[in-house]
Amino acid sequence: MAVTVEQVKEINPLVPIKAKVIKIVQETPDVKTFHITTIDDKKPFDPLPGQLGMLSLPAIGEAMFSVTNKGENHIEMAIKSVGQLTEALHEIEEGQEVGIRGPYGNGFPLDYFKGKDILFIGGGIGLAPVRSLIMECVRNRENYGKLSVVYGARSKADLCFKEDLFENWPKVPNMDLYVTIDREEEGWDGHVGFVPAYVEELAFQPQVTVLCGPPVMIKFTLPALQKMGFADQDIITTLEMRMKCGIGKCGRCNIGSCYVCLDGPVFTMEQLKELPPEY
Amino acid sequence: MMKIIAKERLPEVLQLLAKDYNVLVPAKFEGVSRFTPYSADVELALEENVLMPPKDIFFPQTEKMYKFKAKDKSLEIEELPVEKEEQLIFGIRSCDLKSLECLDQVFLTKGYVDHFYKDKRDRTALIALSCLQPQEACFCGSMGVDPQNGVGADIQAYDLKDKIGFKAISAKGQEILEKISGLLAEEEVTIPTFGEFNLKADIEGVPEKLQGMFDHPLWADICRKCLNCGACTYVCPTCHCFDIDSEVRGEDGVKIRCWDTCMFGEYTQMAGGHNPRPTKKERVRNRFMHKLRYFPERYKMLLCTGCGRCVVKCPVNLDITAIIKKIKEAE
Amino acid sequence: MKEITLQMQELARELLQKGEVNVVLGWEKGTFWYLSPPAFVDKPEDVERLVYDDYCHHNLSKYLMDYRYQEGKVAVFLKGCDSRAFNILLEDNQLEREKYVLIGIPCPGMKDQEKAKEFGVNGDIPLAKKCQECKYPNPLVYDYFLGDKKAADEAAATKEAKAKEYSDVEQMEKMTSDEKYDFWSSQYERCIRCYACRNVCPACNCRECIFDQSRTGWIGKANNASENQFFALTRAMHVAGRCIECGECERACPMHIPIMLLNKKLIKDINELFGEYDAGVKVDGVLPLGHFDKNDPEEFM
Amino acid sequence: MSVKETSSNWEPKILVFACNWCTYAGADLAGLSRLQYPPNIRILRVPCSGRVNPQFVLRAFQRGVDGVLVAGCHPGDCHYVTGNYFTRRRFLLMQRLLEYVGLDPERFQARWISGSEGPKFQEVVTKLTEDIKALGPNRKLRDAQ
Repeated sequence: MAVTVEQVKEINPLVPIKAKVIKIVQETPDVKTFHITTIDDKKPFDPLPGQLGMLSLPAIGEAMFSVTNKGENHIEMAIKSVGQLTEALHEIEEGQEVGIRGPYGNGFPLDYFKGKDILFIGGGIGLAPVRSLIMECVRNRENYGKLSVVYGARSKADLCFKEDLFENWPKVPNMDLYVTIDREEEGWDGHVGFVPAYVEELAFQPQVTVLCGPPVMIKFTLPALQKMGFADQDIITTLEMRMKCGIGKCGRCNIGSCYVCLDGPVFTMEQLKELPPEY
Repeated sequence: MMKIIAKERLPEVLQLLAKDYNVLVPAKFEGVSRFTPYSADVELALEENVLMPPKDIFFPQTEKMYKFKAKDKSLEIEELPVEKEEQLIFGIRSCDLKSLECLDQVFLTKGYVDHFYKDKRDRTALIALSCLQPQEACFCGSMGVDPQNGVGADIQAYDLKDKIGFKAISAKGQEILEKISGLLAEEEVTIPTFGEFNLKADIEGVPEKLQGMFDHPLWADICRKCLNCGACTYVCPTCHCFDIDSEVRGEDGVKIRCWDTCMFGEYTQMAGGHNPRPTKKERVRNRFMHKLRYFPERYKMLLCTGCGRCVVKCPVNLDITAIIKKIKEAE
Repeated sequence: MKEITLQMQELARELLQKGEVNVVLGWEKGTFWYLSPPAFVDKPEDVERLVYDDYCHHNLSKYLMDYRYQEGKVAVFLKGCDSRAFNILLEDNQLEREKYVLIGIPCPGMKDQEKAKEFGVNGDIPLAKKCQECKYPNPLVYDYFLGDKKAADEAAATKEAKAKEYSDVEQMEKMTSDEKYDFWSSQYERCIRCYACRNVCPACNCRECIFDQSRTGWIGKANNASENQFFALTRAMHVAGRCIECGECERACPMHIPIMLLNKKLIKDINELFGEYDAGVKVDGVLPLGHFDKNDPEEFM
Repeated sequence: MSVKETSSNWEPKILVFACNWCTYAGADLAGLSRLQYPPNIRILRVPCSGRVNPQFVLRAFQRGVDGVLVAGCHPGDCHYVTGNYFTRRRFLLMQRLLEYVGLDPERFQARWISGSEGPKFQEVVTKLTEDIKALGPNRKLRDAQ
């Protein structure tokens, strides 16, 4: 039995449980996906799409990552090497024991998506949180309308989740994939260009959209979406802040009176407009 | 009628309570007063509130959370034994009781209970002490605190100049009072009138007004003298931000949590280098916004009790009452 | 000092009106009568906030680092110790001299704020300890000088001729090593590591302090006497030879830790070992620990 | 480094910061010449005695070392021409500061030991070890763990 959200709240929420990394997938030169189970091969917790988990190598540190997918008995986290802990994580091998606690945050509002067409927009590692929702939609295909994914990275090598992009998802019914890279390169016959421009070029009908990527991508994609008539409550994104406790106590991940770890990380554009622009 | 004892006989009461509790009393050492375990040679400092707020009794500056052992691929995580000792704070003031209300909101509500805090809170009894007169930086009256009647104590003690009066508030307080009743006389008393506050702050409408002041030029002005040190937040009874860090020696390690402060740049610095609050303007703004707007929005109360510690201890006199005034006057 | 206050306001108004500077750094009255915190005046009509009285302790030179990358000039009032701080910042290549309009003012010594609080407004309040020991009350670098230069020079000459005051350090040196250790441990046990001492210090001007680089692991976040003393001793060594004795660290410390008692020990030893030296008096690129003499005392043979 | 000791079997731990060009070679020579010196010495090779920061020394004491020796080339012989002159100033000062905060002065030493001074290396570290053995374990500046 996986630990449910309610059970997690009863145990000391700041103490991680022991878990182990059972599989490591090299996604790009600096992104790896880690498959994590408990010591007795169970799912450490059962996250909603978009929820977060606090992963630690206790001697080095602890950091919050979005859960990119869950399986029957494991969860997955795609992690880019950017700092001390993530560099150390990239050094570990399968079988490594780690600390984990969670799930944290609100996750995507699944009910809101039911029966609707959804446009997913991701840039670089920004596809990681979005993927958890895409996988949910793929698993329960009948609950959702048409799925469109626009995803871009700097180069072909930098595209995350290549297996999904080029093998798994193309087979999913009523799902369109638009993959782009920033610059022309040998062996690439797909689209070339930045995500915001590609989105504009594809001229989507207004629908629910989930976007996540580097700030510069968000900055230029938002006006494009608004021009196409997307409503603020239909533009959904996930935010990133430095976090320590994950349970809305330690203070640092606030945006105004919201704590990203607890009230986020998923926000609609409508909600973000109410918050101070400090993220 | 009130149970009373002559002030000079107060140690007898504390002595008796010390049999059942770890009694913490206000005491001063080298110019710094704080709650200190009671013993016969501790000199009580009852004239004014302690400099170091009682928050560290519930939320220590450094606290061990759990132990771990990491060797090659293996990891062991071990929770630490919980202390069982009952403790009792004598002499907590109304403003600091108010701060515990704020901390309770943070650590005990919104879906998660902080076990470390709750454990200590549950085994600590509180004897509040009324204030005789305001210190020069006190402004608790402006923050809705009654300096002579605290909220949330088990017993309210009254400073009657030469005597101390006791009134039980909670059932636990009643129990404690019975333990010491042999030392107390019963007497009709009048509670001395409390003097005028030297410092005031008109908080009326400030949280609402701040909703529209995120981009106000005021922040760029008031932040200029701030040194971005942590003095204000560390002496604040309500500031509760913390960091989690490990202490590692070889294979063994301890996870600790320790006070942190929104005044330090590193506080919000992300691994990739981005910092949402990169300069002192954003940090100063966040501190005051948190106290006066964000916290009221989230928990329906101010995150300032008017204790005046930051006014006294800020090395550059960045005075929250002056800032409240500036907010009120801002266009 | 009233006279100087008026001159300060006058000059500040003139500099702002002519657009020679964007902002003037001075002091203004604070919450209590014994506080005169830093003031930043950017409009001519605001100059009347500026004061010069017995409580203008704050060393304004450190704030100039905030203006390093901003357009335009900044005017700043400097007492003797503030000017030494400015020189140290020049020495450390933190500031460009031309960017700042320095307005020197003679300093009669600032009064002890703690004593002021204790004795009240009518009390006989002594000068702060660092001011009693001060040898350079007059600014050593300035573009303008306010007040009576001749009188100020005479007053300064007698102070400068005085022997340095180390009785507190000497007393400490006489203790046994266990006594010393107990003394310092008990002082640093109460350090809360708010870093006010560092942030206020003009000699602490590193772009990024090692104590802020948590990933290098030099200092843990845990607060205990050992880590606190590690911080204190590292900082003391780091400012050795550059401490200009403004005493701001000690004044800023909310926990009453006698930080200057460490700094003065180093100043005393530098003077004894490497010859007479007062930091920030001259800008000549010769800092005691950034420099050597082949004939330095030799104790390591 | 965790140092656990009981009073009966206690042996001091002594850290030697040895400059690569002189003292390290001197220690090497002592070894090659089969000059015995106490096993309490841990040598940490540094490019120059001038590389040794005050915080290196403090950290050593924090983590349980009982004595520290900084050793480099004789004045005038520095591989980097002047590094050890800076060392000399820095540690003359630091030695006094450590004494001032209560550390026993014998516990922190600096010495000039050249590459040809194997016997001197032996003599210095032997004497240092004896001095520190006489003083007993250092508890000052130690962190709790």
